[in-house]
Amino acid sequence: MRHFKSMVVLNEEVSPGYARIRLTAPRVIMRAKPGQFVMIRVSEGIDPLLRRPFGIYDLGSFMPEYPDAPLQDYLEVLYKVVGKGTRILSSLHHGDYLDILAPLGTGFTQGNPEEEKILVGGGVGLAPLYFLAKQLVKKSKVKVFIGGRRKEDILSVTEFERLGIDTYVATDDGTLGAMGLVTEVMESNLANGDAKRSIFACGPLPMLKSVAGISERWGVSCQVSLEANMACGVGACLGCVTKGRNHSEQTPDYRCVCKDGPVFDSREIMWE
Amino acid sequence: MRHFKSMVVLNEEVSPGYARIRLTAPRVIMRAKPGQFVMIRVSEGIDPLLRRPFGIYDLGSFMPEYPDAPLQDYLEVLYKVVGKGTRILSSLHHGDYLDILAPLGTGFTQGNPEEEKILVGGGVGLAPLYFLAKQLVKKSKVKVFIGGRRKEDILSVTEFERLGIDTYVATDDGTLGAMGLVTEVMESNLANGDAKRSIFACGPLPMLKSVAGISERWGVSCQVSLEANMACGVGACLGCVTKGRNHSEQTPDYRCVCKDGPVFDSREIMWE
Amino acid sequence: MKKPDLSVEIAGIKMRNPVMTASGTFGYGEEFSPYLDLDTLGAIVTKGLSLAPRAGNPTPRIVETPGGMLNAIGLQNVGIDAFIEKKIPFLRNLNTPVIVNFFGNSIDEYAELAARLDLVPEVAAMEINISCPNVKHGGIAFGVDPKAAFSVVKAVREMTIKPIIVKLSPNVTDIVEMAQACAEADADALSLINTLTGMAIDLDKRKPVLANVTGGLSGPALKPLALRMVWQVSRAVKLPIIGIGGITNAIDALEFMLAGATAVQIGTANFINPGIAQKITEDMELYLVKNGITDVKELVGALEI
Amino acid sequence: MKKPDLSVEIAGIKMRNPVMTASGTFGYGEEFSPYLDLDTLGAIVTKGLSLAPRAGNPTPRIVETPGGMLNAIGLQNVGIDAFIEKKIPFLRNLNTPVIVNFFGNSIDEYAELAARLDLVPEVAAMEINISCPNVKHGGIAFGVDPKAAFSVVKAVREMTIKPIIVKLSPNVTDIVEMAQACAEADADALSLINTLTGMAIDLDKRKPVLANVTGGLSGPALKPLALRMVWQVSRAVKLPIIGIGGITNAIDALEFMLAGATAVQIGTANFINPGIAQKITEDMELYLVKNGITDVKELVGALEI
Ligand SMILES: Cc1cc2nc3c(=O)[nH]c(=O)nc-3n(C[C@H](O)[C@H](O)[C@H](O)COP(=O)(O)OP(=O)(O)OC[C@H]3O[C@@H](n4cnc5c(N)ncnc54)[C@H](O)[C@@H]3O)c2cc1C
Ligand SMILES: Cc1cc2nc3c(=O)[nH]c(=O)nc-3n(C[C@H](O)[C@H](O)[C@H](O)COP(=O)(O)OP(=O)(O)OC[C@H]3O[C@@H](n4cnc5c(N)ncnc54)[C@H](O)[C@@H]3O)c2cc1C
Ligand SMILES: Cc1cc2nc3c(=O)[nH]c(=O)nc-3n(C[C@H](O)[C@H](O)[C@H](O)COP(=O)(O)O)c2cc1C
Ligand SMILES: Cc1cc2nc3c(=O)[nH]c(=O)nc-3n(C[C@H](O)[C@H](O)[C@H](O)COP(=O)(O)O)c2cc1C
Ligand code: FES
Ligand code: FES
Repeated sequence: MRHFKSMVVLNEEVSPGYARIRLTAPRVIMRAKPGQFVMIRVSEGIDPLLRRPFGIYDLGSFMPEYPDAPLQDYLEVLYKVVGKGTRILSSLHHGDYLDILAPLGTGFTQGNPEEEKILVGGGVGLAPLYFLAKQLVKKSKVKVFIGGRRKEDILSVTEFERLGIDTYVATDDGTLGAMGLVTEVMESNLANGDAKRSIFACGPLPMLKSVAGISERWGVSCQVSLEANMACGVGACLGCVTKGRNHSEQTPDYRCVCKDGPVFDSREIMWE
Repeated sequence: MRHFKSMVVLNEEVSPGYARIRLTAPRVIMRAKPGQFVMIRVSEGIDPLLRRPFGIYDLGSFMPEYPDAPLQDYLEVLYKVVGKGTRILSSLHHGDYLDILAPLGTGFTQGNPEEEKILVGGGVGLAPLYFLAKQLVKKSKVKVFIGGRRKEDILSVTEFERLGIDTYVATDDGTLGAMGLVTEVMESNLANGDAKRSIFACGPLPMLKSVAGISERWGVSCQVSLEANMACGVGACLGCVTKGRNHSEQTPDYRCVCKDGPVFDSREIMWE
Repeated sequence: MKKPDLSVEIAGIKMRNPVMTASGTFGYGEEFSPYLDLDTLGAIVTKGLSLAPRAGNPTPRIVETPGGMLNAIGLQNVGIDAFIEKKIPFLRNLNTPVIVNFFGNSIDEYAELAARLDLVPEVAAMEINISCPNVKHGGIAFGVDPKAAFSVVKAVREMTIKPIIVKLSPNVTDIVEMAQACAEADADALSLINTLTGMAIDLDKRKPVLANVTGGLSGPALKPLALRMVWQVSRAVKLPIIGIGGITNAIDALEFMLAGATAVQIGTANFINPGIAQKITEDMELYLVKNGITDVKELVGALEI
Repeated sequence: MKKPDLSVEIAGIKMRNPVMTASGTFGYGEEFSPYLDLDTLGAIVTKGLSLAPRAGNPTPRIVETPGGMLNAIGLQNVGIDAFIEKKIPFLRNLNTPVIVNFFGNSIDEYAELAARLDLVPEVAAMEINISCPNVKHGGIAFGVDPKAAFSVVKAVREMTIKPIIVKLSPNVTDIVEMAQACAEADADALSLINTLTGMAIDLDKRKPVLANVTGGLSGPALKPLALRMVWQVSRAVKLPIIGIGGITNAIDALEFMLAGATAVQIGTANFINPGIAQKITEDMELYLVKNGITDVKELVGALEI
């Protein structure tokens, strides 16, 4: 958990309405785990007031353009422009500065390398899965299932393929890959195999819920990365909580998405 | 009074902490009078919330860089960076857009061309006087007295000299021109002549008050351009009022700086 | 698709759409005519009027605050005689209902103003300001005490058959109680909220920024408070409500309608964009078209809890 | 120049500077230790505590608003047993006074909490939350009724010799009356303000954004209201005051001190910059140096009207 000023190195559209931003980061960022996230303050003033959370999409280092410079580490965020904060983000250029907290939260547990790793992402939920995939492929067989509404919402296919990962795509309108829900594609794929597997999912809540159900049915362990409205990102405001499996009014079991998550074992969550 | 989107054409520092911004404007801006002002919205969001008022420093036209383009008119503002709004203004570049109301308020009355015109400005108060001087020199003898705290606060001397105007400078610390108050320099100059004259002043309130006193003593007509906290700029909020000469609780005589001014005959104002 | 119906009616005042301009932020209409077509608005509410002309407060009178502004204009106005003589002629030519906002220093003054305005045909309705927090005698006592509010409204009611809108102050523990008192006194509608009393300080000078020390907070900062109060009142009181507070766009306006407002007033936003009131009417229409809503009245109070 | 004296004392609590962190926005301190040195702060106020653990409200619990945010956490907390067992050990090692904010559903609960906290040596003082607007039984009735406030404070007073700070709600017509009631009940200090009740709506969904419908407004938007209330109370009541509401920098903090606060609490700003509380202490010192002020206490109530 570090608080630092970061310089924008590049910021480019990757698909209509989606962009990837590369941000300088202190050396220690290299210890960040897939699934951890960052909180970005997009304005120095009060509009917008709060930081915005984003998963880590990638980490790396580059050689600055001046002589004898040490390698500079960076992190990347893949984001979708949905409102004021992401609109401001999308207007930034090389050389602009941002204020960042990172890395926050828990990451994915990578588990036994023998297992086949099934990654399922919807839209911008792909972001942390790409970072995860880069690490997993070193030791495991990995498959990724990418879903979205239209073909514009399908991100990073090339990047996953470049990692040598089997990539399955589904869109609601059939403009890319199979027509239908990515969870259906994934489930039929699960049916055609019997390796020991585990699932890693990130995306909209209904998708995660469906993935949790599938993993339950097939008895496959499953981690999900949740989203929530966040104020602090550090476990202090209790704004981002989600109900744990055993939650009740009498014996409250709320977990902070920011601190106890954003990644949870799907069986730990109360799916409503 | 027009409400328009404007493009920044240039924005350059003219002295430490002072800059000049050139903004495209509709044709009708050419009818603006010296002393009129503009209200600029520096942010699309709510930070800062209100527009910021600035005098018109110059008007002109330029030839766009594409073929067969019609001349594009512009207005210029000379501004001092004092807070949030002017800081944002100073960060803008060629091609950025601003939302503008202009021209607002009354301008200077130029009066009889036979009179010698005495311009007195403090700091950024020079801005409307330069626009005024450009018009006055066509028909009248013009002198300008420029005051400021240090030499960095003395603006536009070259511009005035280029118009062929006698330019007198005074700084509080003597780093440029005479050491002392510009009003003193002006008064001793008044003493050395007996032409029919009229005074045009813009700057901080104490300076204007002093100029008003001098003009009273010498029986010279005097117009002052006032500042006030403004919200609307169009005479609706009554936030910017100043007391007229005959003001009393029983017979209120408040004038709107934005609509009845910002230029007033110095005898019309109650100087407190 | 057919154009959606934007018209609303409040206490017999027929408006072409729900977008009104708020008292004190739109002058007497005229000031804004270079920037929009006044005949596209739902209604215009004029600057708070008193019997005699009022000087208002010393300056500075306004200061910007985070997401808002404080004003301590002190209800400066031309007085009813000058209003009728100098402002009505312009307003007469409009095709938009004119609502006159006024205040008195006593119940008698309120009653007298109402009696005089009752005779002015150009006045479509009266909006009683019982809430301005700026001036010691500007009605603050009436605005925070249900009994006093009841008495004022009752007195005005006896003087006029025109619709009476009572404008409520947010500076109270229980806005519903205030609303109920006005309803009992036979008000025709309620408008809320007026400004919230606040203060700004100049650290270096060690002085309040406003000459009046305190002022009324308006603008977007206030919106959550205003929405809450509109929602509370709309559930408790049957009168039509006009929602006010920090509205800067059509989305804000429609949110107030969901919360229970039949119409809205635009205040501080007029300063930021003098053409905003008309733009809000246009964007509101676009929203309805896009969402297949044929009548804006469907949205009034349609919040699902 | 000698370093200026930043220390202040409130009801016997000696603080190295006037900058405290506000309840509910700073967890139990620990969460922020990666971002600042907790031993540079004036004091830490912990998350509102109740006798039994509390689940709090359903989600969404927070939403951003113009210049502020609404929260409806619903006073989720671990309860006093877990607090003493799990949180005190960390706090014990700090060199900074720990003030425990708490609330009850009844006067008896308040009294019982006070009695138990009285026995915890690590607790430097108690801050009684009589003002949280989120939960029906979270104290709202106490926070807006002077008689009820008097009773609660009195009951707590009988249970403890530790300093009692009463935290006031801004959702009232007359904050001075509330402050006076607390003073009469022998409170040692007052902190103000808590959040202002507001609401946000999701137009497309036609639903309130917060599951709880309403929430408490905090952040810069609130600052003018908070400053006004601090100023009003400081002129009317002799107790030391802790100013809270929208403070994001040292200038804001010093403005509250001019208005009459002996110390301040930083709330929402901790979310925007987790190191802000320490930075405010540093910038405050710089301001004093730059302006030749040797003791920050000179500024308390030094507003010139
Ligand atoms: C742990 C976590 C990781 C995330 N990772 C990514 C990522 O890698 N890439 C990405 O594009 N987005 C990610 N998000 C979502 C991202 O935070 C929101 O899209 C962003 O905050 C919207 O900000 P805005 O100002 O543009 O939109 P706003 O104007 O604030 O809101 C626009 C819309 O976005 C929704 N929204 C606002 N804030 C949040 C929030 N904190 N979480 C979820 N939705 C919100 C609003 O409900 C609204 O519908 C993540 C969220 C969380 C909690
Ligand atoms: C008719 C008129 C013409 C003006 N012409 C010019 C000009 O040509 N060039 C120029 O640099 N400035 C001019 N000003 C002043 C200019 O409007 C302010 O400097 C500017 O609004 C400050 O904005 P800010 O956000 O940077 O500062 P803020 O953060 O708002 O405030 C910083 C300081 O500026 C003062 N200030 C804020 N608003 C105003 C205001 N509306 N009027 C005066 N002072 C204010 C504040 O009191 C504070 O001390 C003019 C003002 C008026 C009323
Ligand atoms: C400068 C100014 C002057 C105002 N004058 C009046 C007034 O005379 N009478 C009145 O009832 N309300 C007055 N108000 C309050 C507004 O009509 C409105 O209720 C308030 O500003 C909240 O709305 P907003 O946030 O959209 O501005 C005034 C507000 C401002 C900002
Ligand atoms: C998320 C959140 C939780 C809060 N929880 C509490 C609480 O438990 N007890 C309390 O007295 N105040 C609580 N408050 C109120 C703050 O302590 C503070 O009074 C208020 O936020 C105003 O200050 P600010 O504008 O600096 O945030 C909470 C505020 C927020 C934003
Ligand atoms: S965002 Fe504050 S606790 Fe999670
Ligand atoms: S700024 Fe509104 S009346 Fe002049």
